[in-house]
Formats: sequence, structure tokens, C-alpha cells
Amino acid sequence: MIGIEHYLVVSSILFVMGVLGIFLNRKNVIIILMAIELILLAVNINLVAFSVFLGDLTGQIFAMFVLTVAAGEAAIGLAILVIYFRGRGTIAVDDVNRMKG
Amino acid sequence: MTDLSQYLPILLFLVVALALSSAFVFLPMGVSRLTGTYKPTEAKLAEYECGFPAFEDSRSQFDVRFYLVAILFIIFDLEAAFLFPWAVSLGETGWIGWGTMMLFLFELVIGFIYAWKVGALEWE
Amino acid sequence: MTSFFQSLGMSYEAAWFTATIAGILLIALPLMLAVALIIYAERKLWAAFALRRGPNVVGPFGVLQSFADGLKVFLQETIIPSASNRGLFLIAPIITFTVALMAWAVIPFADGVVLSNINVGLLYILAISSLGVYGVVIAGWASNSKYPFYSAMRAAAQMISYEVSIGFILICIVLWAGTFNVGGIVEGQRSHIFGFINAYAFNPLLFPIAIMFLISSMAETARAPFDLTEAESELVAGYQTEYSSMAFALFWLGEYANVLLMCALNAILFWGGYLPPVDWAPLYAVPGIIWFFAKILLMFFVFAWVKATVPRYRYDQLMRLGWKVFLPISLFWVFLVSGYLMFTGHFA
Amino acid sequence: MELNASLSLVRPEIILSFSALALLLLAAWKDQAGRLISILAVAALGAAAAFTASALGSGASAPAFDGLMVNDAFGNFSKLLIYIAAAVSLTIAPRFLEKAGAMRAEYPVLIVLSCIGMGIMVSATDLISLYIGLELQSLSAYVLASFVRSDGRSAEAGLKYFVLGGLASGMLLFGASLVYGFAGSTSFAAIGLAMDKEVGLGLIFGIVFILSGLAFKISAAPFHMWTPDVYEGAPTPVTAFFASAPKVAAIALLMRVVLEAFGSQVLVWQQIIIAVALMSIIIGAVGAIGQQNLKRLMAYSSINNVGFILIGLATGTEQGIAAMLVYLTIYVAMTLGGFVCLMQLKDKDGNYREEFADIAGLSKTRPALAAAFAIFMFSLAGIPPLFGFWGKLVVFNAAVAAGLLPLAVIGIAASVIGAFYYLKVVKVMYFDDAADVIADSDDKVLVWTGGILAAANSPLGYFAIPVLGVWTAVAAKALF
Amino acid sequence: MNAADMPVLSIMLAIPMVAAVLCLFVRAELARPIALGATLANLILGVVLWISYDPAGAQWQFTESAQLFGPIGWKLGIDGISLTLIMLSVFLMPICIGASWNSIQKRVGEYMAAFLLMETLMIGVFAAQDLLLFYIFFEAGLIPMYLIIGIWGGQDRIYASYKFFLYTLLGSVVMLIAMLWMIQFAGTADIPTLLNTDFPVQAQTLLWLAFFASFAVKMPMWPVHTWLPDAHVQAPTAGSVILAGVLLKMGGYGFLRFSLPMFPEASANFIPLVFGLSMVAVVYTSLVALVQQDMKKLIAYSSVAHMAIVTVGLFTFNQQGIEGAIIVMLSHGLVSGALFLCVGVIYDRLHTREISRYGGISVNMPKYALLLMLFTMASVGLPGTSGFVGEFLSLAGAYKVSTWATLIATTGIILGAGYMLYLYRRIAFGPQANADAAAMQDIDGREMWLLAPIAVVVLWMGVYPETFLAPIRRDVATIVERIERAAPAGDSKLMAVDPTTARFRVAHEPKKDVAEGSH
Repeated sequence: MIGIEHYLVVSSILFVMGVLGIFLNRKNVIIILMAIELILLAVNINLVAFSVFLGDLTGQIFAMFVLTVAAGEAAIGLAILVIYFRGRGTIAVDDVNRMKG
Repeated sequence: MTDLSQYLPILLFLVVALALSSAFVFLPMGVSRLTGTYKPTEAKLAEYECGFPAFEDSRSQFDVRFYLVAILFIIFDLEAAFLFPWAVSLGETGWIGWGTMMLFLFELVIGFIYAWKVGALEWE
Repeated sequence: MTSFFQSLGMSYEAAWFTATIAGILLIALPLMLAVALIIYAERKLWAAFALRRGPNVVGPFGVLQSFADGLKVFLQETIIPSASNRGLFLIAPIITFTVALMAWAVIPFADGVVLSNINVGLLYILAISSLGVYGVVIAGWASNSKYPFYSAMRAAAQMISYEVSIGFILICIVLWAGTFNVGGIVEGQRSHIFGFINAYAFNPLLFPIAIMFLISSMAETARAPFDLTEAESELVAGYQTEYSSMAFALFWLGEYANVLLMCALNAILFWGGYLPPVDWAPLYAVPGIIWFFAKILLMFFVFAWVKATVPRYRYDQLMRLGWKVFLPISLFWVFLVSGYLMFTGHFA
Repeated sequence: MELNASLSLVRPEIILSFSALALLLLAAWKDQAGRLISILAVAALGAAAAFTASALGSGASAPAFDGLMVNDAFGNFSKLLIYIAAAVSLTIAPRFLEKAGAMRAEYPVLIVLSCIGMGIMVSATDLISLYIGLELQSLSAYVLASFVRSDGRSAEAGLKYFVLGGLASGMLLFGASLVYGFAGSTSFAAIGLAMDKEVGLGLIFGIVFILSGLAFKISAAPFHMWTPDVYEGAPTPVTAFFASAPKVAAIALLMRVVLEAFGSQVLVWQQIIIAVALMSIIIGAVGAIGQQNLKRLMAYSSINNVGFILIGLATGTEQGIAAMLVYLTIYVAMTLGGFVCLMQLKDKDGNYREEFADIAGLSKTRPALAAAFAIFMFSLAGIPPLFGFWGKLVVFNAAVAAGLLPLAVIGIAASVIGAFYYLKVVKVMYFDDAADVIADSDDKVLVWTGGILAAANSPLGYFAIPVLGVWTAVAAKALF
Repeated sequence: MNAADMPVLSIMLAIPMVAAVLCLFVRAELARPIALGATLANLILGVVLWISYDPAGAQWQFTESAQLFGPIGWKLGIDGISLTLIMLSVFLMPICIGASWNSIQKRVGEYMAAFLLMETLMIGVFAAQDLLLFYIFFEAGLIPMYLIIGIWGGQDRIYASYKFFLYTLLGSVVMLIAMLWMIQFAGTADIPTLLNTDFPVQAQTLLWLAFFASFAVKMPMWPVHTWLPDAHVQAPTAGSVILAGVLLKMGGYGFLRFSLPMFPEASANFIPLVFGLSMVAVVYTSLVALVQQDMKKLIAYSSVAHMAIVTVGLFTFNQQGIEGAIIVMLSHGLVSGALFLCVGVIYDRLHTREISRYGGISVNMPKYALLLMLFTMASVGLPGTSGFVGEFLSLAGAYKVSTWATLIATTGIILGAGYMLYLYRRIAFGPQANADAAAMQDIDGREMWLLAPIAVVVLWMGVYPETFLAPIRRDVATIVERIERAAPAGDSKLMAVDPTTARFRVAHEPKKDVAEGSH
């Protein structure tokens, strides 16, 4: 039977993938945006799984909010990315380095 | 807890549908090799253009408005995420639930008006 | 059906499994058959509108025309352009077709005749049909060619634009039916008007959104007059330009399966689904599935009619209609419908 | 009715929400009315602040929305600070943004929206409302960071802020989900009860993740790396805003989470806070030394100051919390003052300058400005008799009272490193030969704001101590 | 005029403060007289203070108390020790202003403001009766001093100003933590109360070290003295005067006011450390002074050596030693101030501090040479000058505790004579090697007005030290009584001497009388 641990393991793997996706990715900023979404996804899996196992709806409501905010975040991220691209003509991660120090 | 067993057929359906469509894609590829219709040439494999090699990279920049549409979609479609549970539970939440959601929609409408006024919805 | 297989001496699990697979095939295979026939029907219809004869060579009255076409593409060479992204290029049609089939899992063909009776069936349909856009975008992107790419962008923007208002329209229906279960929505329409008409569409409050939904579903499936994604004069064949053989055919199949799905949804949400038009006992003698198919065909006729007669929109007009007309109206309708239902004590 | 009671408790947020909506509509119709809308936004913030102050004065404390939020002295005090800081960053902005061609009407609206988020943050008593407030604030902030679209640095700042802010939110949320799962509730009070019992690994992971996420938001080391870049790239008034109001909100949030939710597990969080505090102090001090850009310097300064503030939290005592609030208040005045001075650095062509080389010998050409800047720098360094000293004093006093002597000694010794670069600013302004690039300021608003803030940071600020002392004490009491 | 009735100390703090603010906003021509007026007014008030001070009266006089800024109390009050140091400050201030009259030409207003601010802070340090108030005054002095060195200093002023600031800051922040702990422990920041609080012995050790960190830097003691030569050399003349004259005394004052009476046990335990460091300082810095080519640097190193004598005197735990230390502080304040002024006089003329650039100036500057000689002798400790009294008393006190330390400290005095006389010889005597040095004008009226008062006081102190000992005697006795329980045994094995046969001691040190009087 699939227990809560399995969900936790899956979500942890997703979370770690997301974090690594942000830090190890050297190619494209879009991938970073996806990685952030992946992290939020991991959170949602956690929340829903806990919600079901606790028999408490709060987790699902929380997940709903997370979803919505994640969407808003994605929208803003995309907008910023567009501004950035228009200014720099590239979205390679290695080029995000105008400021150093 | 809801009856999740009803989702099992969907999973099976997914498997069957994937198998079917994969078969449709890959079977003819095998068949064409057997029948000998498989004769790729350079011109045939070139990307489509009106008789001349493509001038520019096909993955060129496209209109920023597509992004805008995507952004607006994300915002407006996600509001629906709140509307769905609200719609089926309006009986329990009553007037407070209704008022709250109307307030929410009101705010959404203000955002919509704003987007309209600043020209985010203009296409040409 | 499970019990039938059980009577053949199977265990419950095996019987259930066999029955389900059978059910799936019973949906998927006839659907493909239906698509083939519907393409033929549509061509006949267009021909009629244009005072032409349409397909008339293969088989009696040209009935087998679609099968001939199918056989042709099946035997054709599959061309994968050298510049394309091979894996994605092949996955795209698979996604499109799979998704087109999947949505049917929750469509009730008659009272209780449904593969998967889930409580959020409508959400499921919405989710699955949203996935359809992936097939188009991936196809456009993987082709690595100019026209498919532009087409994919257009298609994506168009589909998501109309999805917003579709979402709000569905809310109105759900409000009235009080459930997301597709069967429940059909049942909600029983004796809806004057105690005997089985359709939401005749409700004055819902009729406008029925029209809007019809138009939106045309836009959602990129049908004429909203077929900007494959506007021949501009984009050759849209995102399918680089496709050939069965991969190409899958897009067609998927597209028509989607059209049928949209017709079915129209029928279910507004026209009473498998219920007879009026709540009159003799009409129930006719099986629900017949009513359902009749309604689908009627809807399809409308689709074909529109395609044959209405000139294509410009892209800006299309977006304008979606964002500036349908979205505010549907949003307002959520307010109207919910307010009306609250005031009339519908939920009390 | 419960709802009505709740609504009356969040009156400032309601005022701000409706103002934001109204101003947004106004912005849509009159795109060029940035100044007018700024003034209206300041008025709205003022009204919200007035309500908050009256609530603070009455000392009320009541939960709202079934315990999602609370209206207590602590939240009200923080809100007051936030609203004032936001109003100042609104007031000083127009001319800068006009020069950059970005004085669009959305700027004040975004600030107001962000303030709503911050108001929710500081009064949240549930992980859900915490998250909503935090994100409302963050999302507005991301946009503000990249507000000057024509400036590549601004966009880059926005991008960096977004990515790392998103990561921080993700970590926070992951922690929140674990805490929810293992404590069985998202309410701080319930989590606090669950924590009274034995704490398992899952909860500890949750705490660590939540604290890491919040450390990101308050730019505490080791999660500070975004700060210098974002501070440098964002438009200066926006940087001033970032350095003040959101920092107050995030720190107040951190306090509430730590004390109300994790309060009983002192051993678990105290070590983390102490480590983070010391790292922030040292990294903030050392990192600033080589900087040539004044905004980056201010960024490191804020990291450094966050470290000092966290020392108050590490005590976990009422006195420590009151001290933190005192420090926060003074910090807001200091850092806003620093940025107001920065914004007056314009050359003769009207371009804004922000390098060390530009302020060389400033004391000869703009003595008043240099004096004000020097006051802020010495105040940030915590040198008496400037007001900044008072903040350090109360925080360290609390640390000593709580018996955290080694922490206090290391912390204050590290502050000497920080003094080094504050001195450098003074040195460049007073000792170096005049570079003579900075023209006279033509912005009366900045001059007056700078003057008032300088007066507040001078020994005159000590006159505020009685009031500040009482209010912070009341606010701190609300958490215990 | 009854000074006791009005808040003299607050007025003394306020006058320079107000004048400082005024100076910031006026032209240079106006700033100088304002500054001079303010400092002279303060000097007059100081004289009033001195006259009104009753050596037999209450321990703390002219007390003021108000609760202004939350927990920081505005508590002022002086005892004899504070009084003498305040007198030193107000006495030197007009001289400093006068010394900068012509030599400072840039940013005069700010310069005067910084000096006046310094005066406020110095008086504040000596008058504060609240621990935190003391700390604020103590620490705030950094800012004006930093600016004085940095803006108006010489070549390497920036390095020197940094060094001065950071060294001092590092020392004092640790002290702040200690102070906070003490306030927590005692429940009050009131210094008189704290003076009678017995801190646990273990805590005393740490507290003592924390205070030591601050005062040793300020003092400055070897090896944290290195900021001093830099700061002195780079500071403008008046800055050096204030630095040497008053700022260094803050360290000594701190030891006297806090370390000794508040932590007697710890102080006693650390005698070896203090003595050890002082020994090294005396010998090492004297030797370093001997080889200096820069006049100011030489005087700066001599300051370190003299301050080492002060620390030795302070930690003798007996009346003579501590009194001597105070007198050394006063004397050094005057003498080194005067010496810096003398350097300033010739520096103004030749713009170099290199000793070898001068020579034989007694020929063309006889008045100057005379005054310089007086101060050199005072620095060396010639009987009849102020330097002798203090050094003698300190070493006499030290002898009771450690003969070895006394022996080595005395070596320092001999070395001191060496480098000071060597300096004088090189400047005043010998051939007039450089034409420009030979052509220097003798001191003018203004310079005479600066140096002459100091010369008078130096002689006064040397001939009749009782004037200066009288106000402090009772307070020193109080301290000695407080720290007696921890006083070291001493290795000099002094015999009890019949008072009648030792009459000469009574003249300088009527210890018994006071001891009886205070009981």
C-alpha cells in the first residue's frame, strides 16, 4: 500500500530536482522558471498527501492557494524575462552577470 | 474520502490511447520501409519554404503580445480555480460566500479593465 | 459488463479489467470510425452548400472516401525533416490524438453508461482539453520551420484565450447543476424548463452562454471561421506543414475527435445530453444513446454549416472577440447566474 | 457577526486594497498622472497608518478570520513602521523615476499592494495567510525591481530577485508543508501546541526550511547573495523601499513564526538564529569592504544590520523582541536616510551617480549633504551619540540579559569591521580631494526628507526613546 | 555667585555645543572668535567650579540628575579627580583654539566645531555619573577626532585616522558589553552605586579585561599604542595637543574610576600584566623615541612612556602611587601639550617636523628656546617642574609593590632624559646648518600667550603641588580604602618608620591625616 512516506519521497525528489535545476542550470533562464514551478509542485504533492492522510481539508486549500500564487509568480517571472530579453537579447544564465561583486 | 477507483479506467484509457496513437505513428514508418516508399532525399527533408532555402532562423523572435496573452491567461484562468469549488459549495457558504466571491470577481474586473485600458488586449 | 465477464468464470478483478478494456475499445474504435464518417459527411455538406457533388467515387456515394484517404496516408512515407527535433516531432501527434481520445472517458452516452463516473468529470474534460495545446505547440516547435512555428504560436494563444471564457461558462452550468459530474449535469436538465423541456439552452439566462459556448468551442478547436492556425494563404498548413503520412493523419483524427467532443459537450451541457428533448414518457422508449448521437450530429451540422458559410476572422478580430467580448460577458454571467440563483433560493 | 468583526480588524488593509484598486483604475485612464497618484497613495498609507496607530494606542488584540490573522500591538507597530517607510519611499521617488522615464502610475500602486501584503505578513497567524502576504509583497517587489524597463541593470535585478525570491518561497513552502503534515495544522497556535510534545525529524526539517526561506527574504547570510545585485540594479527609490519596509515585514514575520509557532522548541531554532545572525554580521561587514558602488555598500550594510537585529531574536525574550523593534525602527530611519542621500547624487547633466569616486570631497561642494550622509553612516556604524547606537545598545543589552554573552561579544566585535566601511564613506567625502561631479540638488523633497531623517538619527532622536520604548514594549508583549 | 545652585556642568557642556553648531554656519572670520569666546567662557566656569569645589564636602558635588532618554540617565557630578581633569580640559581648549588661529585656513568653521564638540565630550566623560552616559561621551569623541585627524592632518592622515578610530572602537565596544552586564547585575547604571557594588570575583576578571581592552587602547599601553604615533604625527598641532593633553587621560581616568574600585580583586590579579606591559612600554618606547627623526613622533613615543608610568602608579594600590599617577596625567597633559605647541611653532615657520632640518635656533629664537627648555625639563622630570612631583610619587608608590618594576620604570625616566635632551640639543644648539631655520622669527605675541600660561602652571605644579593634590586626596583615599582588601603584599619590605623621623614625607604626603579625616 502506498503510504505517506512514498509521497514524501516523491515530493522530496522533485524539490531537490527543482533546487538543483536553479543552481546547476547554466543554459536558460526559462528552465529556472520551470524549476521554481517544480518546487511548488513538490510542495503541492506534500500538501495534498498530508491533507488526505490527516483527513483535514486545510492542506488542499493551501495547495489551491499555492497553485494560484504560483501562476501569478510565473506570469510575473515571464514578464520580467521578456523585459530582460528585450534589453539584453539573450536569456542564457551565464549572461546574467552585469553586476558582480 | 472520494472513490478513487473510478479513476482507474482513465489510467487504462490513457495506456490504450497512447498505445493506439503510438501505433499509428510508428507502424506506417515500418510499413513504408517494407513497401519501399521510404526514400528520403535532402530536398525532401529540408524544411518547408516556397522553393528556396529559408532566409532566417525559424525560431526567430515573435511578437511579445503572445507572451502577454500567456500571462493574462494564467491570471484569468487561475481565478477559475477558485470559482470551481465555490460554484459547488455555494449552498453551504450562502450569502457570505457569494459576497466574497463577487468581491473577488470585482477585483478581477478592475484588473481586467486596467489591462484593457493600457492596451494589453489590443492586437493590432 | 463486469458481471457478464464474471459469468464467463473470471474472477472479479479480471472481469473488471476485461470489461474496462472492452469499454475503452468500445469508445475508441467507434470514435475513429465516426471520425472517418464525419469527415465524409462534412465534405458532402460543404459540397451541398457550394452546390457541388463532393466525394462520390470511392464506394457508394463516395462513402469510403475517408477510408481510401486513410489507407493512402498509411502507406505513405513518413518524412521527418532533418532540421526538426526528432523526438518531439513524433511525440506531438501522439499527444494530440491521445488527448483527443482521453476526454471521452467521462462522457455519459446514456443514463449510467459511462466509462468513468468521476465526480469532477467536467474539470477532467477541461484539464484534458487544455493539454491539447501541447500537441500543437510541440509540433510547431519541433518542426523547426517558420510556418509551423507561427501557427503554433497562434494556435496556443487562440486556444488559451477562449479557454478562459469557457471556464466561466462552465461555472454557470455548474452553479445551476450543483455538480461537476457530467452525468449529474445531464440529469440536472431533466424537466428544466416549464417542467418538461430537458435542456438548459432554453433557459433565457443560459441561452446566451449556450451560443457563446458554441462559438468558443469552434475557436477552441480552431475550426472555421477561427482556423487561423492553418490559414492556407498565410501559413501553408499551419503546424502540420512538415508532417506527412499517419502522423499527419493523427492530427486530423485528433482534430475531428475534438470537434466531436465539443459537439458532445454542447449537447451535454446545454441540450440535455442523452435525454430526449422533452420530458414525455414515449420519448424515453428511444434509447438515450440515440438522442445523444442525434444531438451530436445536429451540433456537427451547425459546425459544418458555419465552416461552409462564414468567412475567416482576422487574428486581431479573433483575439478581440475572445478577450473583449466573451471574457467580460461570461464573467458578468457568472455574477448574473449566481446572483439569480442566490436570490431565488436555489440552494436553500 | 464574526465576519464584520474580522473586517473591522483589518481596516488598514481594506483601505489600502480599495485605494490600490481605485488608483489602478486612475492609472489606467491617466498614465501620466504618476505624481498625483503618488500623492494619493501616500494619503492612503497615511489613513491606514492612522487607523493602525489608533489600534496600537488602544492596545487591542483580537484574532480575525477564524485565526488566520490577528490584530495585535505587535502587528500594528510593524505595520505603522511599514506604512511610514513605504510613504517615504513613495515621496522621494517621482523625480528619480521621471529622469529614468519610468514615473508610471503603477509605481505607487505596486507599493500600496506590497504594503497590503506586508500588513498581512506581520499579522498572519497561519501558514496560509503568511504565504499569501509574503507572496503579495514579493510579487509586487519583483516588478518594482525591474521597474525601469529601459535599464538593463534594473531588468537583471528583477530577474535575480525573482529567481531567488521564488526559490525562497519554495523553500518556505516546502517547510510549511512539512510542518503542516507533522503538526497537523497550519495555525501557529496549533503548531505551537504540537511542538510542545516531542519533535520528530519531519518537524525539524520543516522548521529549518521555513527559517531558510525567511532568511532569504530578510537577506540574512548565508542566503544573502541576491541582495547586493538587486540593490544595485533596482532603481534607487525602489532599493530604498526594499531596504526598509519589506525588511521590517519579513523580520516581524520571522519573529512571530519563531515565537508563536516554534516558541517551545527554543533549542531547535535558537542555534539557527544565532548562526545566521553572526554570519550576517560578519559577511555583511567583510563583503562591503571592497565595494565601489554605494548601493552595493548599502546592501551589505543591510545584511550586517539584519544580523544585529537577529541577535534580539536569538534571545527569545520579551526584552529581546522589544529591542529588535527598536532597532528596526532606527534601522529604517538610517537606511532610508542613506538612500535619500544617495538619490541626491546627481551630476551636472542630471544623471544619477552612485560610485565612491563620485562623492570624493563631497563635503567641500555639498557640505550639508555630506554631513547628513556622514550622520547616517556613523549611525549605521552604531557610534554614539548618534541614534544608531541606541539600537545596538538595546539589542546587546537584551542579549546580555538573556545570558548570550559570547554572542554579544562576537557580534559587537564584528561591528567594528562594519565601522571600517562606513568610515570609508566619510573618508571619501571629507578627506579626499573634491571630484566635483555632484551638482546642487534641485529636489526640495529630498532635501527635506534627508534633513528630517538626519535629525532623527542625530542625538535628537533620543527624545523618541520614551515613546519608542513604550510602544515596542507593548508590541513585544503581544507575542508572549 | 553660588555655583552649586545652578547646573554648572550642564552649562559647561552646553556652551561649546551651542558654539559648535554656530560655527558650522558662520564664516571663518567669525568662527574663530566664537570658538575662542566659548572656550574662554568655559575656562571661567571651570575656575568657578574649582573655587566652589569643597575638598572636604560631599564626595560628589555639583550633581545633576534627570531621566531624559529612557534608561540613560542625565546624571552629572564630579569629585576631585574629575575636577582636575576637567580643569585640564578647559585650560587647554582656548590654547588649542589659539594654536589653530592661523595655521588652519581651510574649513575653519568645521574645524572649530569639531574642537568645541570635543570639549563637550571631554567634559562629559569626566562628569558623567551614568555608565551609559559615560560610554556615549567616551565613544562619541571618536567622530570629531577622526575628522580632525582626517581632514586637517598631514600626509598619512587617512591611515592614521582609520587606525585611531578602529583601534579605539574595538576596545570600547567590548567594554560596552561589560557595562551592560554590570547594569543588569547591579540593576542600575549609577556610577556611585556601582562603585560600591561587589561583583563576583570570577565575573570581575572578564569585566576587568573588557574595560582594560578599551582603556588600554585609549591610554595607550604597549602593544596597542601604535595608533598614537601615527595619530599624533598626522594630527594638526591643536589636535595633537588635545589628543595628548586630554584624550589619553580618559584611559587613566577609566582605570581609576572603573577598573580599580569596581573590580579590586581582578585588578590585583592583573597587576603583573599591567606592570609587565608598562615595563615593556617604558623601555621600548623610550628606546624607539631615541631614534626618531620626527619631532612629533618622538614626543608621541614619550607620551606612551609617560602613560606607562601612570599605569604603574595606578596599580600600586596605595595613596602615593595613585596620587602620583594623577599628577603625572595632569603634568603630561600640560607638558606634552606644550611640547606639541612648540613643535607647531616651528612647524608653522618651516613646515617640516624633521629634527635634522633645525639646529641652533636658540640663536635666532631665544624666547622660544627658553620655553622649550622649560618644557623639556618638565618632561624629563626635573625637580621644580610638574613632571618631577608625579613621577616621584608614582615610583615611590610602585616601590612598595614591586622593586623590580620600579627599577625598570626608573630606567625609563633616565632614557626619557636622554631622548628629550638629545632632542633639545639637536634643535636648539649646535651649528645653524640650515639657512631657513636660522632665519626663523622668534615667537610672536599670540604664541607667547599660548605657551606662557602653560609654563606658569607647570612651574606652579612643580613648586606647590598641594594646590592640585588637595582636591584629589580624599577621593584617592576613598579608592584606596575600597581596594585595600585586594592590595598586593609588595616585595619592598618597608619598615614601619617612626613618623617623627620621617617628617619629610609628611610634606608631600600627609596620608595619615586624610586617612583619619575620611574615617
